[in-house]
Amino acid sequence: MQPGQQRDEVEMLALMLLIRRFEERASQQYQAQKIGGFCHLYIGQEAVVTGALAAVREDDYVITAYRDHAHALARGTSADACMAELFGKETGCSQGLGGSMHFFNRKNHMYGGHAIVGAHVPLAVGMAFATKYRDEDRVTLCFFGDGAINQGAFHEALNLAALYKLPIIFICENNLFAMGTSVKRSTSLKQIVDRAEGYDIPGEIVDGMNFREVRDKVAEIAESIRKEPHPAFLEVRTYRYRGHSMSDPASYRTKEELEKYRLDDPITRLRAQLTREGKLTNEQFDLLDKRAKETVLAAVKFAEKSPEPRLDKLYDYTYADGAKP
Amino acid sequence: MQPGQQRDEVEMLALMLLIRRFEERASQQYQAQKIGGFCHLYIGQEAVVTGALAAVREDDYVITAYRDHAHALARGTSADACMAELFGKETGCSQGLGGSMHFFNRKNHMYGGHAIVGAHVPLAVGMAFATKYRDEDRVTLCFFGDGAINQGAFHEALNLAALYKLPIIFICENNLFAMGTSVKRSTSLKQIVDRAEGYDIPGEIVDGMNFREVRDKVAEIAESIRKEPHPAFLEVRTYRYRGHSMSDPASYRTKEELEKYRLDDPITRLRAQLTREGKLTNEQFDLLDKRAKETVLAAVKFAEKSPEPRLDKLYDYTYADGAKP
Amino acid sequence: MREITYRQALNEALAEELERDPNVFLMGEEVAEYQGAYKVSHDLLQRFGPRRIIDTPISENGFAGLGVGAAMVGLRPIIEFMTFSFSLVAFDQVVNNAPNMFTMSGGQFNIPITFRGPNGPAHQLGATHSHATENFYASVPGLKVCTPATPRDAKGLLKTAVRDNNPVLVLEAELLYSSKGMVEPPDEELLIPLGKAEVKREGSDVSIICYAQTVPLALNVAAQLEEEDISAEIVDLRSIKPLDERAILDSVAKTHRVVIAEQDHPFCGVGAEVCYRIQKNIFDELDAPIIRVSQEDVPMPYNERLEKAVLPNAEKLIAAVKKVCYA
Amino acid sequence: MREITYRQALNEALAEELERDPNVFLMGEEVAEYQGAYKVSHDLLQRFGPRRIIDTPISENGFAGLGVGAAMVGLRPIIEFMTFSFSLVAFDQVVNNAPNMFTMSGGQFNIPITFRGPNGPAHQLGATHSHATENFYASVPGLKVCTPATPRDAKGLLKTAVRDNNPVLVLEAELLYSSKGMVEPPDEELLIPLGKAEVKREGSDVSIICYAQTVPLALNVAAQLEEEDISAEIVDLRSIKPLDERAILDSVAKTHRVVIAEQDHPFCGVGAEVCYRIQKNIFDELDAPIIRVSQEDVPMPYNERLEKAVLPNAEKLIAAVKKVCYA
Ligand SMILES: Cc1ncc(C[n+]2csc(CCOP(=O)(O)OP(=O)(O)O)c2C)c(N)n1
Ligand SMILES: Cc1ncc(C[n+]2csc(CCOP(=O)(O)OP(=O)(O)O)c2C)c(N)n1
Ligand SMILES: [Mg+2]
Ligand SMILES: [Mg+2]
Repeated sequence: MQPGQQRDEVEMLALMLLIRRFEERASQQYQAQKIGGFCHLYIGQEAVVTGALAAVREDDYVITAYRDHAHALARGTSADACMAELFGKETGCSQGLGGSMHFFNRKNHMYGGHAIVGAHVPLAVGMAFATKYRDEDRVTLCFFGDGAINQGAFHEALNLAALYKLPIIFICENNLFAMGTSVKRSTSLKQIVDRAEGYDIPGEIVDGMNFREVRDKVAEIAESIRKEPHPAFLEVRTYRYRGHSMSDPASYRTKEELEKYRLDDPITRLRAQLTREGKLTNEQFDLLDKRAKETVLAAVKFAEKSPEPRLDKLYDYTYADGAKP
Repeated sequence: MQPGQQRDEVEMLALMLLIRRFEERASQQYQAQKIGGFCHLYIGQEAVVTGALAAVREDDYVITAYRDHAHALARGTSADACMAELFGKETGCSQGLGGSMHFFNRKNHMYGGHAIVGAHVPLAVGMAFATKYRDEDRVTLCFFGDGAINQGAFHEALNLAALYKLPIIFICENNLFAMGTSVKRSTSLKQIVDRAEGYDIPGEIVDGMNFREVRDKVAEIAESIRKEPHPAFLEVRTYRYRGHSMSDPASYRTKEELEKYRLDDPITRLRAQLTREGKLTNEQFDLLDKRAKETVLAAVKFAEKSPEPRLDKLYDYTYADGAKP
Repeated sequence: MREITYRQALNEALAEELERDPNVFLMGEEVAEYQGAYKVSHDLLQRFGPRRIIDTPISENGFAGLGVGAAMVGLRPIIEFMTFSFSLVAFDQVVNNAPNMFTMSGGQFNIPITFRGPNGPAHQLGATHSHATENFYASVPGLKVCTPATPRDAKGLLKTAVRDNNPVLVLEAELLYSSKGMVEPPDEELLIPLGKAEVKREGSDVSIICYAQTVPLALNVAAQLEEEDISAEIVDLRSIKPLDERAILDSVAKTHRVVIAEQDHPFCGVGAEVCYRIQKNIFDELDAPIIRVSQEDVPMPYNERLEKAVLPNAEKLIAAVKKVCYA
Repeated sequence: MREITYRQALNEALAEELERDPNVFLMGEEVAEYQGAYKVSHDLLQRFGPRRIIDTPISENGFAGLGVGAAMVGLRPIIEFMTFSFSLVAFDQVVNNAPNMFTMSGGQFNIPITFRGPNGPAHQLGATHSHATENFYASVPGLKVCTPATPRDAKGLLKTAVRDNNPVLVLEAELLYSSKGMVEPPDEELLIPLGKAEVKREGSDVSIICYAQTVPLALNVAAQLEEEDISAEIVDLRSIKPLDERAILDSVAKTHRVVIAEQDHPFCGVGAEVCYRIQKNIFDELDAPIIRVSQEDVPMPYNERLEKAVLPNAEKLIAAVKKVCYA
C-alpha cells in the first residue's frame, strides 16, 4: 500500500476531471431518459472525496450516502461500471439493481451508496468495529451530508464510536444545503463541527474546495488513528453547483452565491497550484481533460450496449442462499 | 398561580415523605403480587422532582419516563389514584390501563409516564411547541434518565427545541445507572451536561440530593424561559437506592457506594436544614411522616376496594370516537 | 364539479383545513419554503405563514413525536413524511406513541394527528425508497389508514383525517399526484368518511378489490376484460383500516369470485386480511379460491424492467381474473 | 436427551456458536456484565470475554446498524434486543439495511446477522412493551423469521440462524424462558432448519396451526378436546418466513378444518397469510371456513383481566375449534 500523501497530484487532478465529466454526462443522459429514479450530482465537491481518498490506503473502508458516484469512481470503480449502473445494466457496479443511490464495489472497499439519510452512519461504525475486533489498522471513512447530523442514527453511531474508541473518520460534506434547507435552518449550531463535542470526539474544519487541505488533514487524522484507534470528526466546507437532484431548480439560493463558489472551483484551484509550481502545463491539462471526456463517452457506449439484468434472476438476489419465501 | 419559590418547604418535605412512603408500600404490595408488570422505584431521587415542581406553576407541562410515580404524586395526583393504577383498577390515574410505567393526569398537567426510553422527549418538545404556537408563557419540564441521552429520539428532539427556540427544560435525572450500565459505560463524555453543547443549548449541573438547589436552579431557568422562550438542559446528580426494577438485585454496584448516597438522603437533608433554621421540630416531622404513612395505607385500602376496569369496555379505549377496526 | 389533479386536491384539503381551524398546522421536510418536495403544499407558506407551515430538519422521529406531543395539548398537527419510506425511521413514534396514548392514559389523551405523504413504489427508486407501508400500519391497533386513489377521494379523505380525533395515516401515491379527476367545487364541503369503500365500477363476474395505485390499474383491466365478456366489479377500499367489510362482502356475494390487487408485499399484506375476512364470513359464496396480485416478495430492484416485473401489472391481474373465472 | 429450560437452550446455542466461529459476537443492552436482562447470556462474558460479549448504551438503532456494518465486512453478529418492542426504534436498520443490502449491491454483500430477543406480550407490561412483531418482519422481503416454542427448537433454530448467510430474526418468548423440554446432549450438534414446521401432535379432525406462545396453549387445548372426542393436529410453524406451506397443506388435506392460533394482532397478522395460502392452494379440501384466534385489535391494557381478554386463550381456541368442526 502506498501511503496516501505520496499519490501523484496530477493523477488526482485527472480523477477530479473524470468525476466532473462523468457527472456532466450523467446529467445529459438523465435528460435523455437513459437514467431513471433519482440522480444526485456531486459537481463542485470533487476535492472532498478525492482529497480524502488520496490520503488513505486502498484497503481502508469507504462508505457514503446517495450522492455517491464520485466516491465509487475515486475508489477505483470504472466509469463503465458506474455508468452502466445508472443505466440499470447487469454490468453496473451493483448489477443494475442499486441505481444511482446505491453504488457498491466490494473489491475496492466501497461499501455504498446509501439512500436513507443518516442510516449508513451506524454501518460505518460497524465496519470500524470489525477492524478493531480483528485488530487491524484500517481506517473507516464515513461521508455524509450536513443534513444527516440531525438524524437519530447519526447520534447513536457517534456515541458508540466514541465509547468503543473505534478507528473512524466522520466526514461531513457540508455543502450548506440539505435539499432546499440551508444549514442555518436545520440546526442552531454556529458550526457543524461543534456537534462532535457532545460526544467527546475531536473535530476540525477544512476547506473542501482545496484538494491539498483535505488530503493533508485526512492524512494527519488517519495516521493518528492507526497509531491508537479513535473516532474523529471532520467538517468539510464545500458546495454543490447543481440542484439537489435532477428535478431541483435550486431557487432557494442566489446566483451570486453560486458564482462565488464557482470561482473557487476545486479543479481550477488544483490546476492553478500545479501550474504555478511547474508540475503541469496547459497542454497536459487539456490532455487530461480530453482523456476524461473520452473515458466517459466510452462508458456511455459501454452502458448502452450492456445487457439488462435477467428477468429470470429476479428472485436470486433476495437471499444469499437462494431461499424462496 | 403562585410562583414556585413561594411554595412552603415544609409542605414540600411532606410531599417527599409521601413519595417515599408510597414507594415503600408499593414495593411491599408488589412482593405480595398485588401489583403486576414492571415497577420502578424512585426512592432516593425525591428531591429532584419535588424541587423542580416547587419551582414552576401548576399549569406548566410535566412529562417523564417510566419511573414516574413521584412525578404524578408531585403533580398533585392523589396517592389513591396512583396506588389504584398500580393495582390495575378503574379508579387509577390511567384507569388501570397504563400501569406503573404509564401514569397520566390530564387535569394536573402530568403528561405521562412513558416506557420507551427517550421516546417521550420529542413529545415534550411538541408540548413546548404548542405553548409557543399559542403564545403562552408556560414552561415544559421534560424528565428523563441518564440512559436516554444515547437514543436517537433524544437527539432529534433537542435539535428541534434549539432550532425553534422552544420553552422547555430538559432535566436529566442522572442516577449514575441505566439498569446495570453505569454512565461511564454508556458514553465517553466526562459529564452528561456537555452533550447539550452539541445543540447550543445552555446546560448546568445541580446536586439532586439537595431540594433547595434543584428548586432554585429550576426557578431561575424557568424565569428566563418565560421572558424569552428557549430550551435549557439541567443535569441533576442523584441516586436510586433500589434496583432498577423490582427484579434487579443491583449487584453491579458496591454497598459502600449505596451507603455513601444514603448518608446524603434528600429527605434527611431538607429536614436538617429546616430543623436548623427552626422551621421544623422533631415532633412536627414525625407527624408529617405519620400522615404520609396513613395516606399511603389508606391508598392501599382504596386500591384494594376499587373495581377493575370493565371487560365490556375493552374496545372503548382504542379509538376516541369508538370506531371498531 | 371541475377537473383537478390529485396534488391539487390534497393542496385544497390542506388549505381548507388550515383555514377552518387555527389549531391545524403542517410540518415536515421542505413543506414550507420549498413548497413541498412534490409540491403538495404549494403556496401554503405564503398563505398561512411560517407559524403554521413549518420546515424541519431531517428528523422524522423527532418531528413525528413533536406532532404527537402537540396533539396531547390540543393542537391538530398534520405531519408530512416526504415519503412513507422515511417514516420507518419514525416507526416507534407512529406505532407506539400515537396509537397507544389513548389506551395507556385511560382515555385521557386522544391524539388527533394526521401523518401523510406518498407511499409505495414510485419509479425506479430502489429498495430503500419504495416501501409500501400500509400493512405495517394497518396492523397496529389504534391507527386508521386510508389510501385515496382519485383526486376526489384524496381531498375528501384528507379533510376527514384532519378532523378525526385519532391518529390517521393518509397514504398518498406519488405516481398519482399528476392524475386528474372530477372534484366538487371549493365552496362545497367535501368530506369522505373513513372506513367506507366505493364501488368504482359495477360488474357481475368477478370482484377486483383494490386501493391506491391499483385502482386505475384495475379500472384499465376491467375495460380490457369487458371485451372478453368478463364483467369485473371494482371495489376501491379507500380505507384500509377501518376496513369496509360490508362493502367487500356485498360485492363478493354478487360475483362469487375475487381477485385482490394490492401494491404492498405479499406476506401478511392487506390482501391476506381481506381474504381472511371474506372466507370467514361468506365461505359458501365463493366459487373459486381468492387470488392476490401484489408485489413479488423481493426488495425492489432499480432496473426498470425488473421493477415492472415486481409490481402488480395488467398482465398479472388479467391472468388472475381468468384463473378465478376458470376462463 | 436431557431436560433443560428454553433459556438454557438459548444459552447453549449462543455458547456453541461463539465457540465454533471466532467471527460470531453477541451485542446488546445488559448482555455482558448484567448477564442478560433475562439471563439468556448468563456466563458468556466470563467465558468469551468483553471483546465478544458487548454491552451497549440504549441505542438500538445504532447497534443494530453497527451489526449490519460489521456483517458487511465479514463478522457474524448476534444482536440482542432486550425485547422486540424496542426493535421498533431500530426498525429502519432491521427492515431497510439488513434485508436490502444483498439486492441493492447486486449480490455483493449478504448480511449474516441474527437479531434475537423476546417478542410478544409478556405479563402486564402495557401497550408499549407487549408488541408481537412477527407479521411486521415477516412481511419484509429478505428477512427470515423464526419463533421457537420449545427448548429444543430454541436451541436448534438459533444455531441455524447464526450460521445462515442472511438476516434472521429469532423471536423468542419471555413467558417460555423458564419452560422445560428434552434436548439433545451438548456433544450432539443440534441444527433445526429454517422454514420447516413440525407436527407437535398428530390428529385427524382439525389442524391447529400455531407458533411460539400459542404452541403450549394449543397442546393444552388438544388434550381437552380429546376428551370431547375431537382429535386436533398441532402444527407448530417454527419459522414464519420461510413459511412451510407444504406442511400446512399436508395437515389440512388430512383434517379439512383449520384454526390458526397466533399471538400477534389480527389485522394483516401471520394467520391471515396462512389462511390465504391454504384457500389458494387447496380450497376444495376445506370443509369449513378457517378461523383465527389472535390478540384482540386493541393496544394492550395493563390490567390483568383485560390483558387476558386481549390474548388468545384456551376458551377462545376451543370455541373456534368447535365452530370449524360444527361441534
Ligand atoms: C430519513 C430520510 N429522510 C429524508 C430523505 C430525503 N432526502 C434525500 S437527500 C435529502 C437531503 C440531504 O442533505 P445532506 O445530508 O446535506 O446531503 P447532500 O444532499 O447535501 O449531499 C433528503 C431530505 C431521505 N433520503 N432519508
Ligand atoms: C428503547 C428502549 N430500550 C430499552 C428499554 C429497556 N429499559 C428500560 S429502563 C432502561 C434503563 C434506563 O435508564 P435511565 O434512562 O438512566 O433511567 P433510570 O432507570 O435510571 O431512571 C432500559 C434499558 C426501553 N424501555 N426502551
Ligand atoms: Mg448538504
Ligand atoms: Mg439512570
